[in-house]
Amino acid sequence: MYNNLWLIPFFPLVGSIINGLLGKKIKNEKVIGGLGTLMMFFSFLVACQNFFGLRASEQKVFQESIGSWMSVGNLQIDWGFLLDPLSAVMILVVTGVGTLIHLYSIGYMHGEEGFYRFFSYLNLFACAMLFLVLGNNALVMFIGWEGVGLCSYLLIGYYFEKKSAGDAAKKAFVVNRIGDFGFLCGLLTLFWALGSKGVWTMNFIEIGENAHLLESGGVLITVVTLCFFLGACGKSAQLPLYTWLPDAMEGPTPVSALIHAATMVTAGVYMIGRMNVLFAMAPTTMMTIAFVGAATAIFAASIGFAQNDIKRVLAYSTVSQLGFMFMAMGVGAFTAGIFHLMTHAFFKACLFLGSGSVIHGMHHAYHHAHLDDDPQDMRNMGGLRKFMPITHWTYFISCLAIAGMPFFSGFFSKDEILWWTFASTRGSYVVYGIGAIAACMTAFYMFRSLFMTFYGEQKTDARAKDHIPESGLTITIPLMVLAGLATVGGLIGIPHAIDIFHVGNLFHDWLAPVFSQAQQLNVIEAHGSASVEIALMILSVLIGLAGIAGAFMMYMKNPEAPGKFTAKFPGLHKIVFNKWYVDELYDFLFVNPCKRIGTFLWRGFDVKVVDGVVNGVGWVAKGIGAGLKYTQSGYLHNYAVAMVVGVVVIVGYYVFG
Amino acid sequence: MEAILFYLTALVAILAAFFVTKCRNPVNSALCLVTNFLCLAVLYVMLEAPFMAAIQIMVYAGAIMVLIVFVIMLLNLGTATKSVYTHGLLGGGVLSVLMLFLTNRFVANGQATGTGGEITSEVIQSYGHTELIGKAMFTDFLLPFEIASILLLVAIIGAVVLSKRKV
Amino acid sequence: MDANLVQEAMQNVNFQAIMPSLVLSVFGMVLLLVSVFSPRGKTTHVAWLSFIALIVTGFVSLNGWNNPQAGFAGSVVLDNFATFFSMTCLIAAGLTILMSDSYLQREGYPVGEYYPLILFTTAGAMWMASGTDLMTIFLGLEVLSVSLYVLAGFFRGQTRSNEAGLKYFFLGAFSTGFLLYGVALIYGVTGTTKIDGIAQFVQAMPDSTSNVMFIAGGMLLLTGFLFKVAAAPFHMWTPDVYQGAPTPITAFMSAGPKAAAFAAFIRVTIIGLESLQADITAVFWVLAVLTMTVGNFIALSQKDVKRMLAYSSISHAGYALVGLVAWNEIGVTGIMFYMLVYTFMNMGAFAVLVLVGKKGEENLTIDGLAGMGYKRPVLGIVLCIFLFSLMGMPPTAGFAGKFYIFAGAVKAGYIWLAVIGVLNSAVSLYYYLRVMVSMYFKDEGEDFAWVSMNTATAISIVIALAGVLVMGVIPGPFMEMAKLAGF
Amino acid sequence: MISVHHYLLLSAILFCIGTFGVLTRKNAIVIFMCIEVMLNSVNLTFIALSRHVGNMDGQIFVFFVMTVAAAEAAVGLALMIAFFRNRESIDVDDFNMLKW
Amino acid sequence: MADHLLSIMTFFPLLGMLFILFIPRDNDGLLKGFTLVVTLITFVISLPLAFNDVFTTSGGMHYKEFSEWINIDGFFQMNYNLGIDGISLWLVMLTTFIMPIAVLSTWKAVDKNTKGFMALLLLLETGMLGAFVSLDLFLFYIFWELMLIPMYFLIGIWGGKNRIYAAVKFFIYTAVGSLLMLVAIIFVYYYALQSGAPINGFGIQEFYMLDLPYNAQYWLFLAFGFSFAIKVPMFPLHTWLPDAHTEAPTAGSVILAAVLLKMGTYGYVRFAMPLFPDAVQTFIPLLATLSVVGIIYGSLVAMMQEDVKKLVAYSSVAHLGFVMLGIFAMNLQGMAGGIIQMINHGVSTGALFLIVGFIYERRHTRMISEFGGLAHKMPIFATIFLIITFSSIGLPGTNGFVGEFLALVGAFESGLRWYAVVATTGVIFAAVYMLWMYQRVMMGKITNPANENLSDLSVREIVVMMPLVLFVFWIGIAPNTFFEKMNPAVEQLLNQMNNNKVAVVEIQQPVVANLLETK
Repeated sequence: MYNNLWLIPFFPLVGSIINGLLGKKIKNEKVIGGLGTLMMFFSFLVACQNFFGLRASEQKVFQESIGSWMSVGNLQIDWGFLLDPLSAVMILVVTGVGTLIHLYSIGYMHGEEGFYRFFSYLNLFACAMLFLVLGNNALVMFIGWEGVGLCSYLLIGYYFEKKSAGDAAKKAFVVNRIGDFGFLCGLLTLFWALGSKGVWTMNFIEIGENAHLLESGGVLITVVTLCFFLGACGKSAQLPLYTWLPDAMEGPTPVSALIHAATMVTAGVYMIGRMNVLFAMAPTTMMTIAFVGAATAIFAASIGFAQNDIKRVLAYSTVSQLGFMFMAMGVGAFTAGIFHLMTHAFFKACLFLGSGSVIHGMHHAYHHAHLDDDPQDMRNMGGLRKFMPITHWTYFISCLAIAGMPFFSGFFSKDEILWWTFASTRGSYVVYGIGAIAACMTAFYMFRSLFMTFYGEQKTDARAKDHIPESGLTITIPLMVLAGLATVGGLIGIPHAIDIFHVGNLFHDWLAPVFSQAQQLNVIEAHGSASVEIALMILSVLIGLAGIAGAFMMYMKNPEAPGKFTAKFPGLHKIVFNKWYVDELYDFLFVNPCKRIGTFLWRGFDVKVVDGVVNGVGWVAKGIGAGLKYTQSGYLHNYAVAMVVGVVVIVGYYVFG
Repeated sequence: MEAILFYLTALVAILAAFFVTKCRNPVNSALCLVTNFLCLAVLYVMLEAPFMAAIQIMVYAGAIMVLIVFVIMLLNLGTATKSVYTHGLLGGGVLSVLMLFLTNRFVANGQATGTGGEITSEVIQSYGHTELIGKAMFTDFLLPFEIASILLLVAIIGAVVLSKRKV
Repeated sequence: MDANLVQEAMQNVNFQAIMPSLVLSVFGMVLLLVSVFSPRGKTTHVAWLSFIALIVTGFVSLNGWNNPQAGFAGSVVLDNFATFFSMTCLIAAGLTILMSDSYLQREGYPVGEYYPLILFTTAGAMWMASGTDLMTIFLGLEVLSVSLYVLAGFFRGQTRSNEAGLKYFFLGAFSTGFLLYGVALIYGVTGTTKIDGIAQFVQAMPDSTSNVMFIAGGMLLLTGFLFKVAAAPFHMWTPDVYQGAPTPITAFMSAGPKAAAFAAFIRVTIIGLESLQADITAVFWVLAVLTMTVGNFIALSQKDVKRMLAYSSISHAGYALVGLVAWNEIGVTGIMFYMLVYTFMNMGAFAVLVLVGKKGEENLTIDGLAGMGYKRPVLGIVLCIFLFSLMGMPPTAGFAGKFYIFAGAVKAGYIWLAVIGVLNSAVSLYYYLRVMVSMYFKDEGEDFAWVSMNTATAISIVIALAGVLVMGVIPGPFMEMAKLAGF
Repeated sequence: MISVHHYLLLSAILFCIGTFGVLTRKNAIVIFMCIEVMLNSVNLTFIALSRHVGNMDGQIFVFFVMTVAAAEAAVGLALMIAFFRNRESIDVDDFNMLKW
Repeated sequence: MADHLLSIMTFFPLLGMLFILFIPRDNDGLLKGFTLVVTLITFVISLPLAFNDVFTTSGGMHYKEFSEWINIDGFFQMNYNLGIDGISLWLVMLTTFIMPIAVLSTWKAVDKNTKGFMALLLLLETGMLGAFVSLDLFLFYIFWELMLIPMYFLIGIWGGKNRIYAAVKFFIYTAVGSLLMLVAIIFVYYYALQSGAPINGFGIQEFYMLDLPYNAQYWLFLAFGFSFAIKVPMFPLHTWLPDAHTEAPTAGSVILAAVLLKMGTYGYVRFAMPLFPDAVQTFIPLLATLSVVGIIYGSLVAMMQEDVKKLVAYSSVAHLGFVMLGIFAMNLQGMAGGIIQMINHGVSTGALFLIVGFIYERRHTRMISEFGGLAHKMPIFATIFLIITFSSIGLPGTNGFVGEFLALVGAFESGLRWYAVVATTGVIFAAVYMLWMYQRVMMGKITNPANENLSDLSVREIVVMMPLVLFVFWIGIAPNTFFEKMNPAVEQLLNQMNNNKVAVVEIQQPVVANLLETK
């Protein structure tokens, strides 16, 4: 029944290969884009089929292997896929959102020189992401893990002639690699640790079944999980490895939507969910995750305050939201984390696509007016809702969702997270507090972006002003679908406290087979009364409203306020505007020293010391030779003297010795 | 008597040898060398080797020295214009003294143990030294003798080849 | 004198035992006459005749293989050992003669006596190899040396040649003094100059090994041989003489006489002075190291190819000494094999140099070979092969030779000596490579005054090349031969 | 009584004097003469030992040493003449073209 | 035929070389074509090896050939002793596979003295193949040294500006090590001979069974290890490599990277480690440290290079660090990983050198600063370059990952955990320097007008690259093809090493005197 799992990544792969190899010849954008989208759609269909199959089935874990990958002694790695509730959700999100974004891209990328290349990469990305999600062992996951990194690299660097794009692509990959370093270390340690207990495996299910062999809360498991968490940090842009994500906005907007909002960046969360058994066993790690998540959430949000590039605001928002997810994972709210992952995929993809639509329009206008301004700068926008109503509305809905306004999807997921941070056995009020503030800040800067873009007076250059069109159908359809999902998507996870209609928390129930065991074994649960939960919900809605109100006050009512504010705290603004100088700090701490060390090792050590020794030996030998040759003075006497000395020494040694 | 003769001859031999190394004029050196050869001839006689003494005088003092003196004259080598010694005088001297210690040491401390041959004074006297030499040379040492002839031939060719003026 | 004396004398005579050298000497004398009666400046026929003489001698010599002959009251023996070295010397002489004719013509010394001298030298070398009496060895050595003095100074109009001859002569005569002194002392201690007589005496009187006169005599005797094989510190004549002497003679000196000297050396040390093994190996250990090191290091800084090869030949003497230090069967046969190999490779290299040299030989510098590999590709490759062989790179004969020698040393437990030896050959790589660098890697320099290729030299090169390659790829039979010839 | 050691000692002294000459003199012919002194001292050793030992081998050796000396004299002097013709000198310090 | 397959394969190129000597020197096309045909035929000859299932079932030596070569009674015996097992199999295949590619790469690059070039290439191939299939130490040594000579000339004659220095350095560096090994080889032989162990010439299989005392092993391993470490090259003996690589012509670099460097690692696997199993234990910490240092060091230095080729050369130092780390893990995963990584390095780095060669042919410079934006003009090239770059970085799904991962798995399983952790940082650095280089060369705008008119890869060049790209993915996705034939041999080797250990040896400082007392 589930033996068609492999088809899910296979379709995009085929699309990628066909487009990659033949795209240049095909040239026809409709064919190329259509093929890419269709492949995603097929894959979505298969995913759906599997999802519903799983739903209907009693058994919740299915594995499928299509062959052995590596078989060396006790290391046996299969090309294996795993279907369980968690991966089922993920494949739906990936293929569903993926399909929409493919569709969107047809319109958005219209006329690009590397159109075929883009679709090839995008399909390849989907393929890799599906590998990541579906892999039944850590290594297949890792193939996807690195594969999405590769595609992210390719797509960020899509406009490769732009230096900033190249830099960003490289940065993304390298920072991801730092995470991968952690992932590998964790994986290898785990493999060895389990192996030394007699179980040589990298299969997730087997890991889960045998995790009890390791000492719960022990050093080993803590190290392993911390290593994995480092991997997650890299991929999901958590502190301190988040810096690549904002830069990644150099890629085309659909890429930002798909990869850097909806799917790839959530891989870390997914991975923690996948290995929840291990993480549950390591409280220290969990706490670390929660705090890192919280810190990231508030930190990124603070930067989001001061950004003027619409995509960058969204990028920092993504970082911040990912922080929420990690917070959730850290306090043991695995379901909530995954839930937020999913809702986030909806509204953030929608936001990004909306911003893409705006940029597309602005670009069009500037192009029309032969201007060279930055189409992404919000300071040049304003009042766009007149020109792009659909975009505006979808954007608006998504903003509500992200701000956690009641009954939008974000509301359910975020509140569940906050509730868990507050009430979980692994939770902490500090984390809750930070989370709450971050939620407020989120509402503020999201609405700031909304107001700056769509409301107020239009600040666009006069020549371009009136040439901003609403985008075409391929763009607006995905927007609308996603906005719809952002609106209603949360309803599958209605918290118990407000479950008036007793539909139950569908999402929670669905994922229960994956997480409940770990949670029960390690006593991770949120305990508290429904009234407290409801109180907290109201509080968080109020917090969100406060954020919105703040944004309204500063950017609608009182447009001079931000200017005044910055004038009052120039230092603070500068720091925030420059993203806390983290990039510079990293340059100072890591990049430059590495370069310096590299240069030193090369020019100093390699050339001077090692080669110096080598050449020195040669030089000394030659020098000795050049010196010794003067013993060969050409004078007969010296030769005779040498002989006599030889005789005297040799004979003397025996005669006197 | 024998001792006095020995010491006297030895002294002269040593002095002559020393003056060979000392004389400014090569001709003088040559004459000293001849003196040295003659002293050795005396010693050969004392050692009951009259035939060797004879050829010492004939071959060495006669033939070789004449050749040397002839060449000195031919090349018209007068007294050396500068120093007769090279810059290595001191080193050479020291080395020679060391050599002297060395040689004295092994000559004095060593034993010439290979005694017991059949040629005693009586045999020499009864048989004759020349005869003995002749016998040895044409029985046991026939091959070296023949080789010596080749050696002389080679030397002659060499001398001719090297001193011809034109090809 | 009475008849029985004559009879006694004739009993000792065994012409079989000296047949090869006898044949060679007779040929030498005949050729002397031929050259005397030849028109002035015509020497080609003498050259070919002497080559034929060598071939005939070679066959005669081979006749003695596995057919040991002694004679002349134990002053000579024609055993395999002697035959092996004789063959080596004959090969060296043959190659020399082949490369000489055109060379002499070019240099303007077409003198017929040159060839008989080489034959006599070879005969001298054979006596050294087959002599079992120090007297025979000494006279053989002198025949060899005196001829070589002449040959080294053969270009009497060239100061360089004169100087080479004179230096060789003086130092040779000087070392002869030490050698003789050593012989005299040994004679005093043992009462004989026969090699096996010495050994027997010491066996009968083991005290002799602590008799300073005997030790001193032995050491002095060895210094004479060390001089001939150019071991440090008795090596200093080598570079000057090699550089100044006519190139074919240099080639010859580096191979034939050295082999002969080693032959006598081995016979004297291994048989005659066996009782002094401990002392001798200790000395030779040091000398071997010193010799290789001095040779290799000074060679690094040489510009003149001939001089560089002279230093390299010193270092090769050092390697050969390693075999003597080992003082075992492998070491000794190693030396024998190495000498044979060295004859081919070194003479081959010199043969190429003979071809590429300019008249007057003023500067056959390494830089002067620039671009030679392109102008004369075949010669270039051939020279490279010889150089690789000298380096000891497989699959050339040089490698097999070195392997043999170091195997002897390792087997005898002289591991550090072997290590020093191989490190030395690593040093040597540099200067051999420099020649190749010049030949191939540099742009063509000044023009060569090319001697047109001539058959004789070509033959010599081909023979040497064949030797180097055949003995490199299938060294077995040759090693086997050397082993049969060893003690 | 004069023993063989006296002779040996004498010849050793002569040998060293000869060596001294070789090591220090400039004139090639004188050096050659010094070598002859050395050879002669060896001859004396031989003959003394020959008497001491009691066989003729040593004396025969001396005979050949003389032969060799003669041969060397011929060749050596010829070489010197050849050199002199080119350089007008037989100072060994002038043998200095070949070095290093 | 099958009985002498290895001989035929090994000496076929030599035969070709002899034929080449009779081809007129100015007929470039014929020379190149002929060489290509010869190398292709050699490849075809070697193919039956790869398809023979005997390797999957048995880890021993197959296709054995034996005949006495030199036998001096009582002195020594050398045999012509060939054989191949799962370890050498793939290295042999790599060699025969890479040679036609190398030849093809010379099509335009070599225009002077083609005859010599081709002859040397073929000579080199014989040397390499011989070294991989020799089962006699002496024979191995001969082939080992034989490789030096053609490489020396390839670098020296057809190399870049600084070629003389590079060639001489290469030659002397490697020769120094191998000469010490020679002494060690002789010692092992005589030790075996004197101990009365049953030996068969210098046959390694018999030597494996020797019970060498620890003292001797210590020194012998030093000698062997030093020689191989130079060839690998391990830090800090690596400095010949950048020079040699940079100066060598493309084909030379390719072969150097793909095959010659493997001689060192192969030497460890085949000789140094199984022959001296106890000494290895002592040296593992040192060697593992050096490997790890090599990884980091090579990466850091590679990062700052201004010359593409030098960068690739330094990256080799890093890659081979992984190989060494894997090997020294001394377990199946590590060894197999190390060996597959050898192949990977051959494929990827070989390909990188080809790539460098392509741009060098077009622009006659290799300075990174001269390039930029090439992806515009050369999209196919950019794609292939990218694939190879990621293979070199070790992206999962490509070959590089499989090797590195297994090596690390092995290291983690053995006692080298901490080394492995440090080594893993190498994956970060690899990304840094490779991507930075790729960015500077291929991405951005074309700033240098000289790059405006570059042409994309020609059909020949694509043909050259395709097999390599194929193997990048083949090894990456289905490495079992290789493992199934390699593992039995590795297992056997490991068993042998374990069995042959002298129980538990107290690690003691070896005394020189003791060694010499074997006399």
